[in-house]
Amino acid sequence: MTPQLAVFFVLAALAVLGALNLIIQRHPIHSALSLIVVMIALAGLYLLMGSEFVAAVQIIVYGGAIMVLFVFVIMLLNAGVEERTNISKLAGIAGIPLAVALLGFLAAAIARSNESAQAGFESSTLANTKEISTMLFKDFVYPFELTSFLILVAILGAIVLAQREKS
Amino acid sequence: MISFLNANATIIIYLVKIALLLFIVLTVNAYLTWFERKVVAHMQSRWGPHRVGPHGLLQPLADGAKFLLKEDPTPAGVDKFTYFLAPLMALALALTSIAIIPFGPQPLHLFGRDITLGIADLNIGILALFAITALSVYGVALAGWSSNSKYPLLGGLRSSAQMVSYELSLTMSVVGVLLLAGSFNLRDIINAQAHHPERGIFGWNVWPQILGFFCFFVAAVAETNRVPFDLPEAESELVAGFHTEYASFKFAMFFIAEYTSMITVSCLCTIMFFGGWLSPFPASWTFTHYLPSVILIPFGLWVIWDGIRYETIFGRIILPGVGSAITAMGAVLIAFPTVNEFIQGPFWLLAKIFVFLFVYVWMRGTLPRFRYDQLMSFGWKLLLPVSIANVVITAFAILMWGAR
Amino acid sequence: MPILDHLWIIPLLPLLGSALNGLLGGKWPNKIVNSVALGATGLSFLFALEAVREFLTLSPDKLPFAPQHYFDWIVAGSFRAGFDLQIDQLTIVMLMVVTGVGFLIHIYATGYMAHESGYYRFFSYLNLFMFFMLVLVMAANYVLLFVGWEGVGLCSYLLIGFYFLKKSASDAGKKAFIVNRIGDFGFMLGMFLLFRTFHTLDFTTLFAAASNPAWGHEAWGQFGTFTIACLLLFMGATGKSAQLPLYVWLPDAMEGPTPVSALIHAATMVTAGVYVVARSHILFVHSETAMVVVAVVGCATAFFAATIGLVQTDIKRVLAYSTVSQLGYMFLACGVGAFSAGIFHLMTHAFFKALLFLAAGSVIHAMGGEQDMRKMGGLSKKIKYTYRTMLIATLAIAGIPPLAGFFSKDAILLSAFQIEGGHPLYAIGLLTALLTSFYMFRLIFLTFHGKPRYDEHHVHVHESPWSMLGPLVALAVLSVIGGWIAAPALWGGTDYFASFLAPVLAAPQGAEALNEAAAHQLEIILAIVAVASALLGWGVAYWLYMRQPDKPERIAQSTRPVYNTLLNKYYVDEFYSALIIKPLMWISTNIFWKFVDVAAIDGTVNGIASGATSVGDIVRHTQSGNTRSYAVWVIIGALVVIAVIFFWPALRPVVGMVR
Amino acid sequence: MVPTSYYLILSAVLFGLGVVAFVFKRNVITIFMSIELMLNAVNLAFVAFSQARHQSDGQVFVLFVIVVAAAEAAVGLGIIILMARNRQSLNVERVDLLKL
Repeated sequence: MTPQLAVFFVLAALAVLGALNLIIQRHPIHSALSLIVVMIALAGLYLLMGSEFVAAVQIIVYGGAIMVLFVFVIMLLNAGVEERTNISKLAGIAGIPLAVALLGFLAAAIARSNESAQAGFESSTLANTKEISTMLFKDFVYPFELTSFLILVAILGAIVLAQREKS
Repeated sequence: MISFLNANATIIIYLVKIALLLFIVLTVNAYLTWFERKVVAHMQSRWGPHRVGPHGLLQPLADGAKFLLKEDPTPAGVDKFTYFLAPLMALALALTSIAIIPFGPQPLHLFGRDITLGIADLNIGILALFAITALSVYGVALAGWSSNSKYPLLGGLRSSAQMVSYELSLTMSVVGVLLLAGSFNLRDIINAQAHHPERGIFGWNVWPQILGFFCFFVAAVAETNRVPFDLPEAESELVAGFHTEYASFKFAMFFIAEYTSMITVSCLCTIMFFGGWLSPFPASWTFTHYLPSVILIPFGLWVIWDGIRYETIFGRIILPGVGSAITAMGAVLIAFPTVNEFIQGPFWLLAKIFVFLFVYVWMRGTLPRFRYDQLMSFGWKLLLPVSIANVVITAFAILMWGAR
Repeated sequence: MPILDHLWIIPLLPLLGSALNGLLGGKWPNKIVNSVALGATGLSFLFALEAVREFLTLSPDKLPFAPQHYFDWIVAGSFRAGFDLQIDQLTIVMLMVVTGVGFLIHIYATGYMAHESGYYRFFSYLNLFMFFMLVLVMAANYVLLFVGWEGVGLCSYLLIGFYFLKKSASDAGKKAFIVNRIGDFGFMLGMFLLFRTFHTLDFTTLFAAASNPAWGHEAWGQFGTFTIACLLLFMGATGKSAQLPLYVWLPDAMEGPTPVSALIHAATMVTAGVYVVARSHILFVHSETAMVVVAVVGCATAFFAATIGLVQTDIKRVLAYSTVSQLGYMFLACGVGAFSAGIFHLMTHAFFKALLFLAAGSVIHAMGGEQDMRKMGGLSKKIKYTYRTMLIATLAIAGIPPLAGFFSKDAILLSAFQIEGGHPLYAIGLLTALLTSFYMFRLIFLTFHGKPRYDEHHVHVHESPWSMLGPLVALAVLSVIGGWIAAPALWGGTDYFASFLAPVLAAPQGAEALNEAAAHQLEIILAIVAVASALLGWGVAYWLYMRQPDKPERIAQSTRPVYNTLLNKYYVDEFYSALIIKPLMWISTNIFWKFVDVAAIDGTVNGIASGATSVGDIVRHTQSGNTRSYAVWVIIGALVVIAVIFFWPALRPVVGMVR
Repeated sequence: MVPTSYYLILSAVLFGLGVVAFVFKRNVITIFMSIELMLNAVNLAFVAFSQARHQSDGQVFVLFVIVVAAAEAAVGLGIIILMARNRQSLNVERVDLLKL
């Protein structure tokens, strides 16, 4: 039980509990909070793995921007507790079992994966950020440009969608 | 006992450092309020607090006692969990962010161990700091939402919107500095400004990054919800904004959080743009090393003199004591050159931080508040473009003639 | 610039004229259309003359003149078909006939068509025809020749159906087109066979290879490759040149305007078959069977058509049948190996038959559109020029010396007589000559002599304008003197025409059979006999239709069945329709339309469509519009994918089987 | 020393929970959050692999995923606002016009 393993288990438990809480809670805000917990836990895991840049970005963008946006929208729409309608028979009956089956499939597929996955790894923090940045701006520059364009379009779309039509 | 200490010294040292830092920060917070009130008062040609203790020096203690002892009602229909979570989050995050600031160049040599000034020395320091500030939105937003009242809700909405929008330019404005330093680590950033020791003040980032500094400072002020960006708590329109429904100690938490983040921002400004602990004078001017004592001793003497002719007996007793203590400190610095050398860094750092805190207060005293739409359009239409332009220009300059 | 290096100009000019008239002519007044059409044709005629002059003054070492290669049209593997034009003596004759006669007929048409609507259309077609005809005669390989071949077919279709509002006209056009397709099918098969044998379709190389003696009996024998090829080519020729059994389209083609009948169905296009046979004579002469077939078919057609011509009452149909029979003469000539005689007859026939048609057109024009000879009569006073020119033409075709027809027909009969076993052919040819002169003079008498059988009040007979008479006169002159270049042969001189064509065509084989003197006196005798038969026919016609005009009725009464048979053209059309058309119609209606198309194809398509609809009706209910249900569907999909990945090792063989 | 498979299994579990939430929840915003949860799970797998193989491109992809998630959140929340505005409900089962 090395300290890393202990930290991992703590964070993993945090993440799973957060995810469960997201499902259990009936008010969007609480779901959002639990999701934030999950994200912070994941950030911790990234740190544990030694990819600190991704961890930071995870918190800054996900925690600081996206989730804030969610909370903001929830506050804006003043969303109440969600009502438990059961209109969709299919989802009511088949939904959960199917999801569980999916989960089982994934877990099994990983569990029986080859040994290389079973082995642990040394977290390589050295020059990680620099490496990522060079790769991002050399090998992946076109995808990068594309994503920035995507962002632009998304901003425009959001503005167009959310503005009240002038009458 | 000793063996136990040796066994897990690092942990103990960390604990001690944390405790010490917490104590210092909280005290500074307290006296920052006093300082603010005094300064603003003098700006408005008032006396400010002067009843409690000489020059009202004990006022912060009184306030603290009041916060602790007041009744703490929980409004009806609030969302309990969130209602309690919000102030905690705010305070915790604010205090955490301090932990990343390094306070001095060389470690303190004590008990045969090197004790670095500053708690966490991450090599993504600035990023971590931003991560924490990013999270600090929740404190405000959740507080506004959970107190189940319309003014707080509006305040929360405003503040979350404002913080998210200014966070962008905050981050962007720093990128220039990061490009110059080539690292996220705060120490590296400071050292990067010491490339040319002879330039002294002219080696600091503030000159090449004047735009960045402007953007950073404005955005930082907005992040901390201070005047002129204190819309979330605009008394005239929103009673007290997001913490309207909070009383006594929960309110105190928000309060402390705000002042702590003020300190953090000042530290950041100092480190990013004003060379952190670097002396403004060329390194060769060794005589400037006596500047701390040159400042301290006269100040102490002035305090003694002022104390002797103070109205109240209490003052006549306290002030001379404090004054002589300060004078003694100056004398010690002259007496022990090693200590003097060691004190240089922290001295300059603290001095600059003090200046920034003063600027904060100054703005509070002078500037009017923005209107909300002005705030938004300013943030999105001026600040963000300028900071991005700054990034582009810096990158271009570095590419052209490796401006390091 | 020497035209010989730019032969393409000659066909190109009519094409330009056609394009101009066809695309823009609709807006133009007739004058401009005239000038364009005539200009194009006349210019190409002049260029052709120039080309001929240059060719004749060509230094002997340049002969034979090499085909001009302009660009590759089709290149596929070893197959190459270029746009190559050639010019040699045979081509020259055709060129002169086509451009010259064509030009005259163009002039005539400007007068004849003056009051018709679609004027520009008519001339556009006419010029297009000229273009294709010139390509046909100047082509240096079978493929390009076939292009011209099909093109003239198209133009004849368009022009026969020129009055496309008249049902009979459009039907005639379709008939001509379809019947020609049959022949062209044979022609194409012939080309394929030739290519398969010689791996080329260029005339020079092909003929060079063909005349190589190495080819054994299996190639030239009764069912040898070349025999088959020749017969197939000849099949095409029968189609185009209206020989038995494919002649049926030509009489109906008279529905077209008269200038068309003159140009296409008398002078030029219908002779294309003869031209092809003469062009590929090297193949034919090597194959006995093919020659015999050609001779017999030609001879039979000549007689057959002549008999029909005896009783026809429509002036143009008489001429049509006479055209058929004259073409038969030409094939007879080719069949007996006297290609030069055939071409000679082709030329003279072009002159006088075109003249006949144009004169008939003038008559019709004068009668205001009346074509039935029984409603004419006594026109000779009213329209003198037409009468005289037509008389000249009649004398020419009847073979009265010294007019053109005499020499050519005489040459044919002579060579038919001279080949061994040729006497029956000769006999039939002679009889045909008699019949020819009979029905031609019958036509003359019925039309121009006797008392008028039309009521004078309605029909105002009037002479045609000079734009029509001019060509008549010119052609009349030609059909008088056209034959004289071959005249010296009669009194022992050389046949200039034959010797002119000699480089291209082998001299008649029969000539060597007997010695000179015998040949000469035999020729004299035969000529006398021929003239006698022609005069006899004339006499009979005179006796029947001038002396006692009621006689023909009675003869017809007495020999009713024969008469009817002739009048109904031996019921050939009915025979064809019963044998071929009706079954074809039945099959296409009941099997291809009702069963294959409606039942099978439409049924399948509609069935698929309705099936899709019904399936959609069932599946539609899965689309509830409820997002959660959709989410579940998505999950199911993901499950399937992951399951496939998960069980891949187990699935692999199954997939392998499927693949 | 944490085996890679642990991280992978954790990410699988998170993903599964995200799917469950996706099917189970009725509130549009929460459903949207569950999508984000799934994205996070995938990111975890990415980072784990990239660290295990000592190749950074996995983390680059994580950055891309985050960016796309941000864009998606912007647009999606705009849509949600519209929906709440027009139908006065955030319950997806009350919004069933997504059919013929």
